[in-house]
Amino acid sequence: MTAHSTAQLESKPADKKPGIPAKGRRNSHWAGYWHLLGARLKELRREPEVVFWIFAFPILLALGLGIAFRNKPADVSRVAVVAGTDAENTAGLLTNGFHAEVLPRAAALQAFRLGKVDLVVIPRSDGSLEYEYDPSRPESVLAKASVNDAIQAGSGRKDVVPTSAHISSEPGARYIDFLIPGLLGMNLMGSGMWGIGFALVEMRQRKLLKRFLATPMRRSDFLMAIGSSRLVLMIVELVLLLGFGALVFKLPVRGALLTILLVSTVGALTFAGLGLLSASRASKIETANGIINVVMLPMWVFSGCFFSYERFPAIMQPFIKALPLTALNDALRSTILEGGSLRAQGSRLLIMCLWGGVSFILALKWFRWA
Amino acid sequence: MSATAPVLTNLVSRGGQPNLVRIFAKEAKYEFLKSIRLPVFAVSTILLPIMFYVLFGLLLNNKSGDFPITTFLIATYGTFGVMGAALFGFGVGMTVERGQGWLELKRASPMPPYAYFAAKVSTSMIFGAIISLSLLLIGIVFGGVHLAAWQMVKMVSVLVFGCVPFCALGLAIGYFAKPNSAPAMVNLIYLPLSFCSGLWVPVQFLPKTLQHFATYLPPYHLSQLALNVVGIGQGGSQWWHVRALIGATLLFLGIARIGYSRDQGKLYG
Amino acid sequence: MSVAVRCRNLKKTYDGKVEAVAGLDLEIQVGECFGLLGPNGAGKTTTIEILEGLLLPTSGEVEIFEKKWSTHAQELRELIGISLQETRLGEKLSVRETINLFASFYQNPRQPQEVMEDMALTEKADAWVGKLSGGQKQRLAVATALVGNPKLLFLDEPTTGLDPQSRRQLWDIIRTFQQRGGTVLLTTHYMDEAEKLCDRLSIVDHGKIIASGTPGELIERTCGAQMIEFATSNGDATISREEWRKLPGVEAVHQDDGLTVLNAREPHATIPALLAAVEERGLRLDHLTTRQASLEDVFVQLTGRHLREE
Amino acid sequence: MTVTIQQPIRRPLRHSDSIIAELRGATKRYGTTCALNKVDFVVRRGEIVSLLGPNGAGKTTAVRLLLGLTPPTEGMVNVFGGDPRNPVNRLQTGAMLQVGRVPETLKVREHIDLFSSYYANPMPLAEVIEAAGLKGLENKPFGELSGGQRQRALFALAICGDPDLLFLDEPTVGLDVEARRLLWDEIRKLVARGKTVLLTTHYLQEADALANRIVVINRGEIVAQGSPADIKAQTAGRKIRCVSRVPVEEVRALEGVMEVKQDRDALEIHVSQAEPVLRELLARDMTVRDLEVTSAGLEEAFLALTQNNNGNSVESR
Repeated sequence: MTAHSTAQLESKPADKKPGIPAKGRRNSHWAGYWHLLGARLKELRREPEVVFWIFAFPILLALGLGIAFRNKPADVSRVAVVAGTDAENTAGLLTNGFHAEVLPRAAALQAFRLGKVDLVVIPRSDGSLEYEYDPSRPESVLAKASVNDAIQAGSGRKDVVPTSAHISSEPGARYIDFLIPGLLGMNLMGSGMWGIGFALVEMRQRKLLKRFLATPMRRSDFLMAIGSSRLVLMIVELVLLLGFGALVFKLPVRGALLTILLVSTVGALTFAGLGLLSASRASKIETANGIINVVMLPMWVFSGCFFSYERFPAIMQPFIKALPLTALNDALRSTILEGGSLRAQGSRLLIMCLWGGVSFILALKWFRWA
Repeated sequence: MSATAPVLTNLVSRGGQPNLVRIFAKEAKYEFLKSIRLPVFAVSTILLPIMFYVLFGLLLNNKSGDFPITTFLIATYGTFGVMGAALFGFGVGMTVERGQGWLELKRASPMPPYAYFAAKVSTSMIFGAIISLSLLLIGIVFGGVHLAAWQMVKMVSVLVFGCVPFCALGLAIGYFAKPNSAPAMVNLIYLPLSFCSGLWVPVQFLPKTLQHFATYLPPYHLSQLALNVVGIGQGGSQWWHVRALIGATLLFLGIARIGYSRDQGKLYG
Repeated sequence: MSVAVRCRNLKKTYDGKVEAVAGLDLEIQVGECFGLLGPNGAGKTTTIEILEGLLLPTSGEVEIFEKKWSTHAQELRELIGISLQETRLGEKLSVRETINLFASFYQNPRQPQEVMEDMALTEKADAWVGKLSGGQKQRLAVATALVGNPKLLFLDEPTTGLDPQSRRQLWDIIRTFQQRGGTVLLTTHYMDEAEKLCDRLSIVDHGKIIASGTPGELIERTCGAQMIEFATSNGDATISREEWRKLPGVEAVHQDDGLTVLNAREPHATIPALLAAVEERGLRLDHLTTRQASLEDVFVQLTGRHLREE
Repeated sequence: MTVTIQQPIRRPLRHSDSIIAELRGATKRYGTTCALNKVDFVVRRGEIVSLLGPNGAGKTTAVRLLLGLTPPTEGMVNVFGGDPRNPVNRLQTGAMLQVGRVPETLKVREHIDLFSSYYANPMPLAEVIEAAGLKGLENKPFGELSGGQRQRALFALAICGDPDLLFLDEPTVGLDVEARRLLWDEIRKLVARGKTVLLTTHYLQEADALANRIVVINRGEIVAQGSPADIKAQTAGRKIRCVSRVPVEEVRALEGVMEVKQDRDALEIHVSQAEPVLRELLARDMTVRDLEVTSAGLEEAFLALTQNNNGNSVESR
């Protein structure tokens, strides 16, 4: 690694200046920073858990979910037809692309309530049909429309405008395409919070921070080294996940690489700030663990890593959109999948910078070394 | 033991045996006190599921359709809570005690080893009971949940005894993780497992493939057992769920066993 | 000789209640090895951390090499090396990397290689810190203190938990540092160690210095020259401490594990009187030893034998 | 002046022949490293046995075997006539081990209550508290104890079951002088009541002050055992300490001198026989002062017995 070689360069005897004992060496202004960064990266590399959870786990998750969702057949709508006069007839029209069964009324409604069927078709005695559907469930709405089409067509409706349809499974619109930027965002959050929050509290618990404080080490060097180690790790995470997605799942990377890198950097630094804040006072790793969980869990659920947050009720949307992980995920999806420009991410970047900046300032204010 | 050894059995004279029941009771009592006094543990295992329930079940429930969401969520967040208590109690608690030599001191005492594990399991059960009863209470008072007495008893018992497979999973983690990485490791197993098993978002609302995937996960089976009590499960047979949970328990115990032997071979200072 | 450490009327109060340091004066000369002794909770660590610039005193003045922490912090940090109680260095770094890291903080550090040789750590240069034994870890902690080429070394209980070999190695290291002109401030619970290493020492209790001087002076002043230890049996008739105290030349009496211990300045006068007293009461003397008083005797005498709760 | 009528008194052994714990030909290997090699070792009723050795010599392994924490690779372990790996055979043993971290939220009294429940006839709580010097700390959580207090609390857990055999692994690490002496008193009191103690320590003064018998282990083998006096006698020679003008090199060249160290202004001379060297020294320098002649202490004996263990001792001059 680059920092490593620099660190070695530093340890060579530097040019001798008058007045400096021949034995000693003279450290340059940045020696402390480079050594701290080198040490941090070496420690990370030598921790097998870190390597697994930061690098291997998201890839395994992407692989698992990616394979699970690949080439899925077109959704088959599940329909219950309430037993009655025309029931068999109606069900007979729903053979192609539907899974229809004839059930007694009570059983059909129960199955619908439990989500086992998407739509209940109730044939009335006058020959008309009644659809029982749930507008808040997309598959239910879809089922109603397509069942209606199938029945109308089966009963002899002529379409005014001839149409044909074909199933799109183009890269860019599949679940895996949605998933990978989400995993990346989640990973950036997780490794930022754990990698910084947890590491700092551990160092405090070991009294290592106190030991450092007693040396002429500049505190800014220390914090910068911690921050830069995050960025180095971020680049590795980014390259690994995107590279993996592109190679294995043909994930289309439509945005400019520099834009994506910039968005990730802002994201990584935001969560570095939050991690620093979480770690600013805790003296035991158990406490840090609790704080980090409380911060991360809501975002895990709400910020749309695995499924779109649009599914949450409307009153929650402003709250969800204000979360830094939501902003990061949206910005990543927009730049990676749609090739969105950096300017288009303005408000999202602003949200992240606000979170990161405020927490960084508070962290510096509250941070306890000893 | 070799017969030539100067065996001094007569030295074992004073008193009889300690009272096993008392050991178990005390061990369990202090295990519980130990956990409940750790604010982080108590908050993240008890309050988190309750918070989720209040948020999703009560405040954000848009009452669409007549899906009995408040009842449904008691079962799933109950499972979520029980699982958390077991995973953290074993996975994190035991790793920390093991890594720092405390478990060694306990093993050097005459404590019957099973007392330690029994105490941890019963603590998980108590936490499970607290969580499921609180959820029920909140559900009944604020969420309009109507359940027959026998249903409540049955649901709470399912959840309380359902902690066993997760204790086994925690045990397995406990033997493999290092004290400092245990919390991260538990979280990274706990959260995806909860999500994929449909504990946060009802499993029927998940993508189809994920629904299929869920049937391989123990939390799914426990939540289904609890849901079946009130007749809103996905309809798999009780036995299938019970068998799956027993299978998972045995699998995790097997992994823990490997970890245990691996641990024994290690050199201590 | 110039002064390396000077503090006057140092006070530190925690949470406005607990007075850890209650008006402490110290003056350590350049080139000295100075010992700060005292029971647990006496305020030693707080004092040291104030001197190291890690804690702010509630009141009082601290000068290190005649400079103040408030104005010359960065400069002073270049001049001191410290080893804290129970610092656990990063376990996944090697010995060499750890020493290099600490060297990088100083403007004119010593060569890490040379420090490792001095600390007998060369063999372990590439071993991870987590794999070191207790003694090696402790030597590494001192190495990180020495690599900055300090003039003043603070060592807080550096030999706790070490085996005798490692303890001696550390003593030798401290002496070598002193021979090169360095100043050392040391705390320890092992009185033999303090007696061997320290030129001067202070005993601290309840945040105050209760005695200072060279080990020899302290022994002489507090305990007299000799300790006479004896035990008697067959004693329906026991002899009280007060009566022993009246024997010629006896300065103090205390009892320890069935033994009576007399501090005597003139044992040749005390012993015959002791034997006579024993005979007179019809007691039997089971055991009698005389020995030189040690620093441990001083310590026990001065700090009493009660446990204090922090 | 040194007058010695008798060796310091030590409690007489009561059942001198009753072995309550033993290792027989015990070997323990961890992978390729051999931590203990065919060790024979007994503990008799009423003894205080001190196990000494440098770090990594095998002390901890011996204790772990005797506590049943690990089985021997070869050989036999016997404690109170049984295998200590069965918890029932540990009903009469108590142990104080090095513990990095303790469950912090339980109070001292609760920990003692719990450990007491493992035993058939535990000591009353008040007695345990008294003996361990924990008065006033009963209701403090473990996490709030200082290092020394924690050490005392661990001692309380070891003795609370009123066990006959006590394992103490470096019991006084981090204790100050007073607390250390108090603990020594407690250990002596326990032995006076017929208890047996197996002690490991790095602090040789402690072994000297407490033990009836010392067993020195080095590199997995027992290199010496006997009373402290026996062990000291194993290293012949005496130590002369004085301030003299005679140069170190010259002293080193004297006959019978084994080693000379400059200890600040004084010389520390290790000799086989003190008198001839003294005579010679006085002949060369009339101003010799602060003269002190002592026989080698336990520390010297120990260092001699376990020499070259670290292989990289530091020269002092």
